[in-house]
Amino acid sequence: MAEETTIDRVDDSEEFLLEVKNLTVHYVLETERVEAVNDISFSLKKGRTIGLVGETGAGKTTAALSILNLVPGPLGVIESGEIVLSGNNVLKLSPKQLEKIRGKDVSMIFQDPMTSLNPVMTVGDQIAESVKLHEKVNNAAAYRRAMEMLELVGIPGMRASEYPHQFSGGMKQRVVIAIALACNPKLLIADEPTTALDVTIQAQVLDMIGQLKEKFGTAIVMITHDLGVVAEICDEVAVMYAGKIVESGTLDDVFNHTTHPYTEGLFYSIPKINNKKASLVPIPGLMPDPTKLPKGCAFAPRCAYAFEECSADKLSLRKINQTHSVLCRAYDNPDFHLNLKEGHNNA
Amino acid sequence: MLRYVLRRILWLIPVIICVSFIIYTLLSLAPGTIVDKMITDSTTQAELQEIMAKYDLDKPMVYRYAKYMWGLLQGDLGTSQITGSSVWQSFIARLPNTLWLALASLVIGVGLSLPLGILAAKYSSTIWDNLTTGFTLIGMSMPSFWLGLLLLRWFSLDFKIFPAGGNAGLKSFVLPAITSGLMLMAMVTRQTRSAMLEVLHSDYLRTARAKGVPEKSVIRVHALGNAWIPIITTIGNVLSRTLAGQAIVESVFSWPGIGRLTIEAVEQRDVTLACGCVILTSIIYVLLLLLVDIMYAVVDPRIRAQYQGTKKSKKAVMA
Amino acid sequence: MSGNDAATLSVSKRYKKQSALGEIWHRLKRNKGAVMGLVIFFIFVIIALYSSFFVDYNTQVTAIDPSNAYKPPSSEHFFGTDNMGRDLFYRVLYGTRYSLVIGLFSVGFALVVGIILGSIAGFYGGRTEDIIMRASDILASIPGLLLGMCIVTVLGTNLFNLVFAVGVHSIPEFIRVTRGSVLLVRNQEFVESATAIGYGSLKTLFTQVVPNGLSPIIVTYTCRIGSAIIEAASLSFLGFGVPVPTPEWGALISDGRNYLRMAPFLTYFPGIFIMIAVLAFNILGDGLRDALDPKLKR
Amino acid sequence: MKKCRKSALVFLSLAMVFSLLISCGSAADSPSGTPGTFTEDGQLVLPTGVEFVDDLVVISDNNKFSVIDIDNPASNVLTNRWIDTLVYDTLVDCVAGKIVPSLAKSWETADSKHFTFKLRDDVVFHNGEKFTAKDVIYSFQRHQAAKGTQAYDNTKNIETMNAPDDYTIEFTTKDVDVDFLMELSNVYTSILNQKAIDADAEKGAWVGTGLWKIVGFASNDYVKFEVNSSYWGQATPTKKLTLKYVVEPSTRLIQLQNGEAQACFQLDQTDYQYAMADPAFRYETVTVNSSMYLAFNMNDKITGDINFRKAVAAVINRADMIQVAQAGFGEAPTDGSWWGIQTEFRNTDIPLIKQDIELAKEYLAKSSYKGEEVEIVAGNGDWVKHAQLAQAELQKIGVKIKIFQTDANGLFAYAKYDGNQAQMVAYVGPFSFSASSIKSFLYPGSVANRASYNNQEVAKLIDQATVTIDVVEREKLYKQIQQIEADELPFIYLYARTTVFIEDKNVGGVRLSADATHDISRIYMVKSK
Repeated sequence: MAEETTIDRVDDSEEFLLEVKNLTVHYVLETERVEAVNDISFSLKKGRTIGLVGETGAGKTTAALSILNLVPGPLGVIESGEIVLSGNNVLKLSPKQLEKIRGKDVSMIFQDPMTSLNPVMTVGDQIAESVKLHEKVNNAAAYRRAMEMLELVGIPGMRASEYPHQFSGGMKQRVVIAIALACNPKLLIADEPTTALDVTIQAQVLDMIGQLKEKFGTAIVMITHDLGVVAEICDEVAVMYAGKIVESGTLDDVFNHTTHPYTEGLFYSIPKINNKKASLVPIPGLMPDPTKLPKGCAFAPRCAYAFEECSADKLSLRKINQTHSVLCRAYDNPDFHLNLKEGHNNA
Repeated sequence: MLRYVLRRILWLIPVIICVSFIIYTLLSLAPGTIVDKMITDSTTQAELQEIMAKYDLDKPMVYRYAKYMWGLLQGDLGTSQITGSSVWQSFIARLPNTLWLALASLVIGVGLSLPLGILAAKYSSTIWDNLTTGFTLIGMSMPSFWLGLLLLRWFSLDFKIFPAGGNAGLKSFVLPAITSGLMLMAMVTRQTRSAMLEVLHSDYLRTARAKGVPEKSVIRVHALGNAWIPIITTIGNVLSRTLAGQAIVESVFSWPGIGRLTIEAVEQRDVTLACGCVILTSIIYVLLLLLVDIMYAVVDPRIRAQYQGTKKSKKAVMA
Repeated sequence: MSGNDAATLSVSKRYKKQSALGEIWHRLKRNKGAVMGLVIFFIFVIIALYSSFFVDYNTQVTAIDPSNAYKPPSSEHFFGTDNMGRDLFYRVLYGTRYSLVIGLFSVGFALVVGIILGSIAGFYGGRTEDIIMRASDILASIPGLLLGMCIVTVLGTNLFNLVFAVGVHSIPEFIRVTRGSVLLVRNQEFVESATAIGYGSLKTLFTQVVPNGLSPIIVTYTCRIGSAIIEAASLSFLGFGVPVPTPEWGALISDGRNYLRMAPFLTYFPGIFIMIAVLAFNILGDGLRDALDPKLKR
Repeated sequence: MKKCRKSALVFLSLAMVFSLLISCGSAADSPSGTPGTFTEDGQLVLPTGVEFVDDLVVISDNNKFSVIDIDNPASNVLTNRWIDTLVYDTLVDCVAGKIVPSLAKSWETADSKHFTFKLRDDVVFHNGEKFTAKDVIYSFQRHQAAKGTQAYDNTKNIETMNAPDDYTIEFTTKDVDVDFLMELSNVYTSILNQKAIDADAEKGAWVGTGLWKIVGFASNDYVKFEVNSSYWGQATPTKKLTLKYVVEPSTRLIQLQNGEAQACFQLDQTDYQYAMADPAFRYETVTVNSSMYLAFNMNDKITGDINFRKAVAAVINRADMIQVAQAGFGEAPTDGSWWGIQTEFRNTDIPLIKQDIELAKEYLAKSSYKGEEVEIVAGNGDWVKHAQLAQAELQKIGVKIKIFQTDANGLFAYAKYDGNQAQMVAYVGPFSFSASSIKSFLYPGSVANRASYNNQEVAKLIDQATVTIDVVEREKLYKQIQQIEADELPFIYLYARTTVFIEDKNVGGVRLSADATHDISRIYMVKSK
C-alpha cells in the first residue's frame, strides 16, 4: 500500500493543480484483460478546463474515475502511473485520506442524471451530506448551504426537501452539479454531463458550468465525445483513441492546427454550418478490440496515411510546439501534413 | 395516508364475515359434535338429547350460524362451548405467547438475515456467497416440524442446553424461535442478497463515493436504504406463512400459543372457539399485511407521494 | 404424476413457436441449479415408478413384524425398521409418489382454478375483477394450515382431500399472478389484431392472452410445489393428513417422532427426502425464472 | 383383589369408625411406619429428619384438561379426576377397597336405601366458608342437574336429601343401591361451595375443602396449586404444585431429565425403558382396570356372524399388540371374560380363545365371509396400532381390512348404538371397579354400546343384578352375564394397559389406583444433599 503521505496543502502558485503521468488502467477478467487506459499523461493548471475527447470506449470515463481512485472494484486495476492532485499522489492515498479529498478537493458529475441521485433521500439531504462530511458545520447550517447551492444552480431553495423523482432530467443534472460544487472543490470532473439531456437544456447546463467556473475558479476535466461542447467551454484538448492520448494541446492547436489523422477524421465527421453541401466523411472501420490492441499505433488500420513503421511497436510522443504534441510516426518525415486546411475551424 | 389505512381496516369487516361463514360451515359439517366426547359411558339417549339441546345441536346448522353471527355483529365472539369462558378471554390469554414467539422468530429471521444478505452481496461470487446461497436454499426447503424435532433431539435431549417445551423463561424461546424463524431467515437473506446486488451496481452509490462518503455508510445508508423495498415485500409474504406455521412449532414444543388453541378447538369440535380463533388470526394477518404496506410508504418516498395525493406536488410546479 | 407438468409444457408448445421452447430449454440448460433441480426431480419420478412396480405394497411396505422393530440402518434394512418392524427404506421409497402427487396435483389444481379466475379478472376488469380479487384476498387471509385442517376434518383423511386442502390455499397466488401477466399482455397489439379478425373475447383470452402470459405462471407453479409438499407433510404431522398405513413422508416423521430417543433414524430419513424434493423444486423454480423471464432474474 | 361386600362391610366399618376417631383427632403429625407408605386409613408416613422441596411440577398424561368444573360434561377427562382429588373432598373415601371416613365422621344404613351421615365440624372451604350439611345438599343437587357427567350418574339414584342439623345429612335412594357408599367415595361426588359458585361462575367451581387450592389455570396447558394451610386432614410438606400438559410425548422424559418436572403420569411408552434404566428416577406401575377392546357391529352382515367374530378372536396376537402399542407394558387376560381385570365379580373360568391360525381358518370357512373388505374404525394413538396389527393378522387368513382413522369425536359419531356405521371398532372400555358400570356397554340403547349389542336376556339380568342386595346372588348373576357375552362375543378383550408413573427418586407419597383415580395430593420430594 502507499506509504503514508500527509496531505500538504500546496499554495496555488503557477504549479499544476493536476498532473496525470503515464496512467495505465486495465480491467482484469477471468479470460482476458481489457486495456482501457494505456500510458496517458496530461496536466491542468488551476482554473483551466481540459477536454478529454474521444469515441465511446476510448477509456475517457476510466481515466476520469482513476483521478478519484474510484475505478470499480476487483476487476479494475491501476497498473502504473501517478496522479498528482495539489501535491498528493491520489493513487497512494489510504481510503481515509481519499474520503477527505473526494468532494473537497476534487468532485465528479456523472452522465446519466436519472440514476445518479439516491431516490429515497431528499435532494437537500444529498447536498448537505457532502457539506457535513468536509466542513465542521451542524445540520441546519449544512441544509442552509444546500439550499444556497440549489439557488446557485437555478432551482428554488425550497425544493430542497423534495425527492429526485419530483425533478425533470435537466433539473436532476443541476442537482448533481450542486452536489459536486457544494464544497467548492478545486477540480471538477464532468463525465459527459450533457449527453443525456436535450439540446436546449444542454446549453443551459454548459452555460451554468461556465459561470460557476468563473465564479469559483474551478479547474474542470470535461469528458465528452461532442466537439461542439469542447469548442464551447474548454481551454485545452486531449484527443483519446484506444486508451491513448493521440493529440493534445490548446483549443487553437487542436482545432486550427490539427495534426493527428484521427482528429482530422473527427472533424470530417461533423456537419459544417457554413458548408452545407459538404458530405460527411466517416472514419472507416471500427474501434479496435481493447483486449487485443494492435502493436504500434492503434489507429493505423483505419488511418489513411498509415505506412509500415506505424505498426512498429516503438511509438513516442512528438512535441510540435510548446503546448501541442501528437502521437504519430507520419511526422518522422518533416514535410508531412494533413490535407485538412489550416484554420478551418474558427473556435 | 390515514384515509388509505382506514379503508384497509374497514375492509376487515367483509373478511370477518366471509371467514366466519367458511369456517363455521366447514366445522359444523365435520363428523362428530362436541357432545360426543363429553358424555359418560352410562348416559342414556334421552340424557344425550337433553345435552344436545343445551348446545343447540338439535337445531339445524343455519339456526346456530345465525345466532353466532348475530352475536358476532355485536362484537361478541361468543363463549367456548367446552370451557364456557369467552372466546376473547381464552384468545387473549394465549395471544402474548404467540406474539412473543413470532417476535423472537422475526428477530432471528430478519436480524440475522440482513447482515448475511448484505455480506453475500458485497463479496458476491466468493466462498461466503456460495455458502450463504447453499444455506438459504436448505433453510427454505426444510420442513419446520422436522427441524424442530432435530433441534429437540440434539439440543435438549443430547446436550441438555435448552428446555424441551413450554414457555418457561427466556431460554425456552430459543429452539422454537429458530424453528419458526429459519424459513423467514432463508427467504429474507435471499431477497436481501438479490436486492443488494441490484443496488450495489447503481450509479447513486458511485455519486455517494465521489462525495467522499465512507464505504461503511455507503452500504448502510445509501445501498440498504434502497434495498429495503423488496426486502419488506418478502418479509410480508413469508411472515404470513410463518404465522400459519406457528401451529406446528407450538405442537412440537408444547408452546401454549394460538396455533395450538385452534388445533385443539378443531379436534374437540368446539366450533365457536375454533371459529373465533381463525377470525382473530385472520385479522392479525390482515393487519400484518397492512403494516407491511405502511412500511413501504415509510421506506420509499415515491410510494409515500402517491398517498399524499397531488396537494404537495402542485405547489412545487407553481413555484 | 408428472402428467400435469407435461400438460403445461405441451400447452406452451402448441401455442409457442418451436424455437421459443427450444430457446427456453437452451437457457435452462445453462443454469446449473435448474439442471440439478430437474435431475433430482426425474430421480424422484423414477423412484416413484420403480416403487409402484417393483415394491410390493403388502409384503414390503405394510407387512408388520414386531419382532424386528427398531433395527438401526444396516445392509439388510438400509434405513432401519420402524416400531412395527416395517422396512423404512421401502416405506420412504413408496412415499415418494404421495409427496410428488400431492405437490404436483394440489398446485396443479390451484393453477387451473387460478388461471381461469385470474385471466377472467385480468381480461374483463371492472366489476368482475373486483369480485374475483376481493374473494381471493379473503381466501388468502385465512391461514393456510388452519384452512387445510378444517377441510380435512370435514372431508376425512385421504389423499384426494389432502391434495384439495393444500391446493385451495395456493389459488389466490395464482389468481394474482395470472391477472398480472394478463393485464401486461392484454393491451399489446397482437391481442387487438386477434379481436380485429373476429376472435370472440373468450377465444382471444385463452388462445392469445394466456399462453403469452404463461412464463410467470409456470415459475409460480414450480416454486409453489415445494411449499405444497411441506404443507402436506405438516398436515399429516398434525394428524390431518393421509390415513394410517400410507407411508407419506410427513406421516412417517409423525410416527417417528415418538422414537426420537431410541430410533432417531425414523425421523431423519423421511425428513431428508422431503428436504431434497423441496430443494429440487426450489432451484428448478429459480432456474425456470431465469430462463423464462430474463428481466425477472436477480 | 378385595371387594366391597355389603353386609359384612357395614358392621366392620362401624367398629372401625370409633378407633379411627381417636387417631384422626391427633392427625397433626404423621403416623409411624416405613416412610412413603400409606397406613390402612390413608395416612401418609413421612420420612423424618429431612428437608422437603417446596415447589413440584408434575406432567399429566395425553389427556387435555380444558375446564375445571365437576358438573361440566367437558371435564369427563382422566386428568380432571386427578385435579379433583387434589382440590375437593368427598363424604367418604375408598382406600384399598375399604370405605373410610372423610368429611363424614360416621354413617349408618340398615337397608342400603336410607343412609345417615354424621359430618365433621372442623372443616373450612378454600374461600374461608365453614363446611355444613347445606353444602352437601347444594353440591348433590348441582350434580343431579349436570346431565352427561359422572357426577350425575353417581347421584341420579338419590331420591331425597335433608339435613336435620348442620352436621347430619340423610339420603334415601330411589331403589336399593348396594354400591351407594362406593359411589359417594368416588371423586365425582365431591363437595362444592355455593357462595363461591354464585360469586364467580367460572372460578367458583374451583373452591373445595381439599388439601390443595387452585391459584392458576390455563386451559389445556397447566394448573397451579398452593397448599391449603387450614386443611382438616394430614398436612403435606410440599408448598406449591403444578400439573402441566406436554403436547409432544417424546419431550416428557427430556423435561424430567432437564429438571423441568419432577414426576410424569404417562411417558411415551418407548421412553419407559430409558426412564427405568436412569438411576435418577423411580417408577411405579399399576395395571389399569380398563379394557382395550375390538367391538363388532352385531347388526352388520359380516361382523354379525358369530363364526367371523370367533375367527377374528382366534387370530388376534395380544403379545404383539402389547409390544407395539405399549412397548410391552400391558397385561393380557388369562380368561375369556370381557370385563376389567380388577372389576368385581370377574368370571375367571370362561376359556380364552388363544391365537390359533388353523382354528381361525375353520371359523372363517364356516362364516358367511366371502372376501369383502371389512372396515375397522380406530381412534388416534394406541387404537390405530391395534387396528393395524389386526389388519396384518387377518390378512394371513385372507380377510381384507380397511382402517378408518379418526379422532375421538369422529369415532363416537361413526359408531353410535343406533345407526352404527362401523363394522369393527378399536377403542377402550370403562375403568370402574363396580360391576354395574359394565351396564353401559352391554345394555341395549346405551351410548357406549359400540357393538349395538341387543340381547334382552342380558338386559334383564343386568337390571336384576343392580337391585340384588345379596352379594353371592349378585355375583352369580354378573358371572352369568359374562358367560353369555363370551358366547356371543360382541367384544374381544385385548389387554389392560399398565401405567408407569415416573418420578424423581426423591419423590414419594403418590397413590396409584387401578381405576386410574391416582392421588398425588400427598406428593413430596426430599431435598437431595
